[in-house]
Amino acid sequence: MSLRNCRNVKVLEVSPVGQLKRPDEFFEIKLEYPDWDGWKPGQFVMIRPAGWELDLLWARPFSICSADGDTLTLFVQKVGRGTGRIVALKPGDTVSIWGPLGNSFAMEPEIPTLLLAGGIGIAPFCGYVEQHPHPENLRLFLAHRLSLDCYPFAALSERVEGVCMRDDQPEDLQKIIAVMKEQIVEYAAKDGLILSCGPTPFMKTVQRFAAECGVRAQVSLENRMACGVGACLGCVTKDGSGHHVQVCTRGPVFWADKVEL
Amino acid sequence: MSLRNCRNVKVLEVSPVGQLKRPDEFFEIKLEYPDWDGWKPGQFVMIRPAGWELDLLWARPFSICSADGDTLTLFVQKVGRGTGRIVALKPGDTVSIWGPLGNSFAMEPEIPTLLLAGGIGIAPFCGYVEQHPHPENLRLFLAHRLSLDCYPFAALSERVEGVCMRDDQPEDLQKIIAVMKEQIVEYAAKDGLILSCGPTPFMKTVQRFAAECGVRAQVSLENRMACGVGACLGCVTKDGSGHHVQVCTRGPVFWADKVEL
Amino acid sequence: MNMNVSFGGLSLKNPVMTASGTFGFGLEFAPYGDLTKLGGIVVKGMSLKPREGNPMPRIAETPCGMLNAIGIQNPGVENFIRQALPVLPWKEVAVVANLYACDAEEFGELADILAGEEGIAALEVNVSCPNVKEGGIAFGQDPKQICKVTEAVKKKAGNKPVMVKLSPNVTDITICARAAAEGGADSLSLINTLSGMAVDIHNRKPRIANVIAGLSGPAIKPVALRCVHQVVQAVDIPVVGIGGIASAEDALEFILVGAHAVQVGTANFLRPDFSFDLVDELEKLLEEIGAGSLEEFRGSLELPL
Amino acid sequence: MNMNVSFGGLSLKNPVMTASGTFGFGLEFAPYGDLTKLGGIVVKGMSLKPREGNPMPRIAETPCGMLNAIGIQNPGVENFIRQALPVLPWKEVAVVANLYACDAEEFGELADILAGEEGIAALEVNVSCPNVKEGGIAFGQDPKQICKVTEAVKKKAGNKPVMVKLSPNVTDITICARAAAEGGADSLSLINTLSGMAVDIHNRKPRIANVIAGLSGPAIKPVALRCVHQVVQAVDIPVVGIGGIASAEDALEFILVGAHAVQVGTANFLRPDFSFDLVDELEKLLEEIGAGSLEEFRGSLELPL
Ligand SMILES: Cc1cc2nc3c(=O)[nH]c(=O)nc-3n(C[C@H](O)[C@H](O)[C@H](O)COP(=O)(O)OP(=O)(O)OC[C@H]3O[C@@H](n4cnc5c(N)ncnc54)[C@H](O)[C@@H]3O)c2cc1C
Ligand SMILES: Cc1cc2nc3c(=O)[nH]c(=O)nc-3n(C[C@H](O)[C@H](O)[C@H](O)COP(=O)(O)OP(=O)(O)OC[C@H]3O[C@@H](n4cnc5c(N)ncnc54)[C@H](O)[C@@H]3O)c2cc1C
Ligand SMILES: Cc1cc2nc3c(=O)[nH]c(=O)nc-3n(C[C@H](O)[C@H](O)[C@H](O)COP(=O)(O)O)c2cc1C
Ligand SMILES: Cc1cc2nc3c(=O)[nH]c(=O)nc-3n(C[C@H](O)[C@H](O)[C@H](O)COP(=O)(O)O)c2cc1C
Ligand code: FES
Ligand code: FES
Repeated sequence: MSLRNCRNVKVLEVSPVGQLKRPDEFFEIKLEYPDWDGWKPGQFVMIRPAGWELDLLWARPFSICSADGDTLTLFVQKVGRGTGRIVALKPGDTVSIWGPLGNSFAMEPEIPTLLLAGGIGIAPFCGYVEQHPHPENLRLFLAHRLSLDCYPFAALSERVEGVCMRDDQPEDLQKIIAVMKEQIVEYAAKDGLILSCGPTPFMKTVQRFAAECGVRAQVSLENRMACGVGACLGCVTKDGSGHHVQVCTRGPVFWADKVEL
Repeated sequence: MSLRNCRNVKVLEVSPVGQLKRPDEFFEIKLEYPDWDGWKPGQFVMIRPAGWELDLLWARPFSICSADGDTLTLFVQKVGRGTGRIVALKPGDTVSIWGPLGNSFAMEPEIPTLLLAGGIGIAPFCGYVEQHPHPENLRLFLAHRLSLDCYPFAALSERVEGVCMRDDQPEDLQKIIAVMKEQIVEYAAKDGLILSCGPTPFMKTVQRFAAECGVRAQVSLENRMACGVGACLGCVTKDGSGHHVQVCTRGPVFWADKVEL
Repeated sequence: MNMNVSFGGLSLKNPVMTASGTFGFGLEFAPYGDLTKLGGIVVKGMSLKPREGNPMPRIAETPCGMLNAIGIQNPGVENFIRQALPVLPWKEVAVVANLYACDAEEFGELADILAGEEGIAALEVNVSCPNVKEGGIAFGQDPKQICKVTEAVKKKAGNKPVMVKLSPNVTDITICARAAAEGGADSLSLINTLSGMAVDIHNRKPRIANVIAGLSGPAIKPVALRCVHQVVQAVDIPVVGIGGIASAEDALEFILVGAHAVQVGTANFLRPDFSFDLVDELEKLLEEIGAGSLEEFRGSLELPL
Repeated sequence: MNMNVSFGGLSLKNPVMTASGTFGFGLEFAPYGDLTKLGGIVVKGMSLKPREGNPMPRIAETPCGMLNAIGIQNPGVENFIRQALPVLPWKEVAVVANLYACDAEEFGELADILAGEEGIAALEVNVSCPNVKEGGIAFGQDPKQICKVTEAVKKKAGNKPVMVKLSPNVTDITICARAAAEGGADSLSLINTLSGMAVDIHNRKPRIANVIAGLSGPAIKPVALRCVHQVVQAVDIPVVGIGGIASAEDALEFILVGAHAVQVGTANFLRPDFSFDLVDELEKLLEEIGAGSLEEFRGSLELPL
């Protein structure tokens, strides 16, 4: 066992998720569990298929969805060449994997906690919900573009209160933003905690409303990464005082008032 | 139908051939037949799997073993990265293919013809034997390193007289050379024709004995190729007068007295 | 979309040209596509006298690229004019001659001979020969020589437009670009290959008989784009982008930084119909990304302030 | 096989070093391997004062390579000495400091500060800063400046060996190598990144905020090998090979052309245990190809006559 390591593991399963508008966009990937001592929701791994040889050089970062002693589960959206080749992996293929990487989401079991997910940003909340000792204190809000069954929303809303809104029509975005604001105001009123993960504009919205309402909020960033271990300085963001800090080691989770988006 | 073209075709079958000393070294590959008007034994194709993207850039040249209106058969030895990835292709995979390329072996049906093959150099003779109107005028000599069932020798020697010798022990090489010489002398005596394909040292031996005995002989070269169409000038050899000529278009078959090896 | 481009005395039906040395004399590719579909064909480098080129091996594969040291094997300009040019469809596609010589005078002679050939749309000047008289440094690495050679070609080229092909193996390519402009070049094409090498640890020999060779292919695209970007900013004459183009997206990247046209080199080896397909794909992609026109898109890169 | 190498004042237990900027301050890689297994660790470039580096985005993938414009983000030399150096196992692995400054004086100050540090095995001089006073051309592209900077560092370096890191973005790298040798360099390391660029045709912006960036990775290996080959022939001081090394075979290629050691850069991103594994693989491969010893193999390239 080891706190953190780099291993070659086998792919166990790659399955498309949901009825897709754009076919083959979301996938659940199961890998052999690397011999970690443990991991925390919000942490991520770097994955590089052995078959990539020299073109694409970089591994790709993915949030840990869940992991037990046998299996590590990821939830991957195909957006480019790298993810395209990752979701085409077959059982038995080998990938290099290093992790668990980065910090994790705050977990304050007694505090009402709002999970705000934008699309694939739902991934780290799978593990969060699973590991939370008082899921009754959690509410999950998902803003989604594709049909709901593309996301692991149903399974999660069995354990926690779930709210979802689809971003489909031009007018939807404003509605979503209005509801997000409402919810943030509500959690500010009850001195709650807000955790969020999603595309940058989504996080900026969270950051702005959280600041307006004075509620504690965390955002999880998805900057492009090369090393994943804090060495290359390619993934940095500005912290609250304008200093560049590595998202891979000092994040991916930041307090919303301590990061420039 | 077309004289020569570039097409995307599907892989139909990839099967390992023979009991192998080094496992997985020889493979028979069947591809969809591109819509050619015809082809001649000694000609070759350039193959580039669609999945290669940008690393490896060049297609790989292979002799045409046989081809009918449905299937094109190649015989591939795994020697490096490119052939390694070609023999790992699966049925249904797409490859770019252009051909048929190059000239072909002389065919003089009434003339006693000796086919000298060194290892994988047997490949173009499959088609030669098949298309020859008087196979009784042919004799095939194969010098082989691996066990005989790695090569399509058995099938060929049903149609033509077959002689084979294994290059296994250090002393074997000299024996093989002695027998080659004997045979070349024999065909010189009967004013025959000699066709050969194999590694460069093998061809040099053929060239030397043919010159000594004054018998007409052809050698087929396997220079490294980039374009396969005569454009890059990367595959050249020196012709009889010391000029560089493209192996891909002016060969791969040369009269032994009109080429510098 | 209207894909015509006119620049530096050339009129092309689209911006896709094939690069010298990778497309033979054109005819080699006729079985695989309609030559007249191309914007232009730059033929293999030619010299006054026939050249046998370098000894073998001459080519090697490298990560996402290749090395070559062909050594300008060619039948000489006279044989080109007699044998290759007449069978090219030069009335329907711009045929550009690529000139190779080892001093300014020889370059002038080549230009003089080609200036009278109706079938030639333009002259591309390849200044990659090492200048033995000046200590072995290649012409293309010495701004003074670039200017001098350009002048010599221009003087003899008559009404043929002159395109000077720049080498990336220099400290500052904009100085070379300005030298060519000063010498009277109508346009510039860049980049030629990067100087590189490969060795075999098993036989302990260079993989190329000439030892040092030219690197081309997708591996060099970032260097090529940087060079084109710098040169476009530095000179007023039009630029043709070359280096690692292996997709319509690659071609548009060069046009985005300001190239009027592109030349496809190594990618012709990916498959012999590559450049023909690229003509269609380029137009399709331009429409897909919502470019109003080729002109509107060209050079529209937004630089940070 | 004995994998020790001694050259230019450095003694390494094997020829595998990690390249500056790709291995952080070393500790980042401690979870993935035993740092003391490495021949040497070149830490992230450091300047006199802390630097925030360039704006984002700073990195982009390219065919078989990558671009970076980090802009030498670093905590400054004092913080390095106080915080990073003490926790590095410098007694058991050579720690090389990589110095970044924008004039010769500043370089001297850096050397002065580091000269007293027991934990530092050598100083590597990164001359990639554009020299604003001299018209913005980088130090590393101007032989006079290279010589001057090397002298300045040497003068203050006490008994620390000085390795000068050369840029490939020059017309003739041997002139730069000679300039560094003349300035008193104990060894040379090369190559730094090639100048490159990438753009996005969809948003019409450069992919890197700094616009121009450094190309590294397997794509540049042929250029790096050529540079090392040329420099080994040109100077008498030892050379460390850098550029695109992504396998034991790659590393041996550099040693075959004459490098005493190698630095692994971008390949550390392929997987964080890459350099640790390379140490074992290098020895194994040397034995496999029947090299008598590392010394026997080094520089044993057979050149054609
Ligand atoms: C800490 C972390 C956790 C992540 N968790 C997940 C996850 O659980 N599931 C998941 O599907 N994805 C996740 N991502 C994003 C994922 O890593 C990227 O989608 C992937 O690297 C894209 O690779 P590609 O080669 O397919 O795309 P590319 O071809 O590299 O790019 C395609 C498009 O995606 C954009 N893009 C690429 N990488 C990123 C990035 N890191 N951030 C934002 N945009 C990007 C590009 O700008 C481009 O528009 C995570 C990223 C980080 C940093
Ligand atoms: C006209 C022609 C017909 C051919 N027919 C066949 C055939 O029917 N079946 C078959 O298996 N092979 C055939 N070959 C050879 C085949 O093309 C090469 O083995 C293949 O290109 C090697 O690719 P690779 O990437 O696996 O090897 P690489 O990794 O490129 O090289 C591996 C080793 O093989 C050597 N090598 C690579 N290419 C060649 C070559 N062209 N000639 C000699 N040595 C080479 C290299 O020097 C190296 O030692 C033919 C070649 C030509 C030119
Ligand atoms: C095999 C080969 C031969 C070449 N011959 C010439 C030549 O004769 N004259 C010339 O100017 N450039 C020559 N080049 C350079 C190309 O025209 C082009 O500038 C270079 O390859 C970069 O483009 P690419 O990356 O698309 O190949 C040659 C390139 C290759 C690969
Ligand atoms: C992300 C990154 C950061 C780098 N930072 C530095 C640096 O601070 N100082 C330096 O001298 N070189 C730096 N380099 C250059 C490398 O040390 C090395 O010279 C170059 O990457 C070529 O080697 P490679 O192809 O193995 O990566 C950096 C390279 C990369 C990729
Ligand atoms: S990805 Fe390299 S520092 Fe974060
Ligand atoms: S392979 Fe290009 S000329 Fe023969």
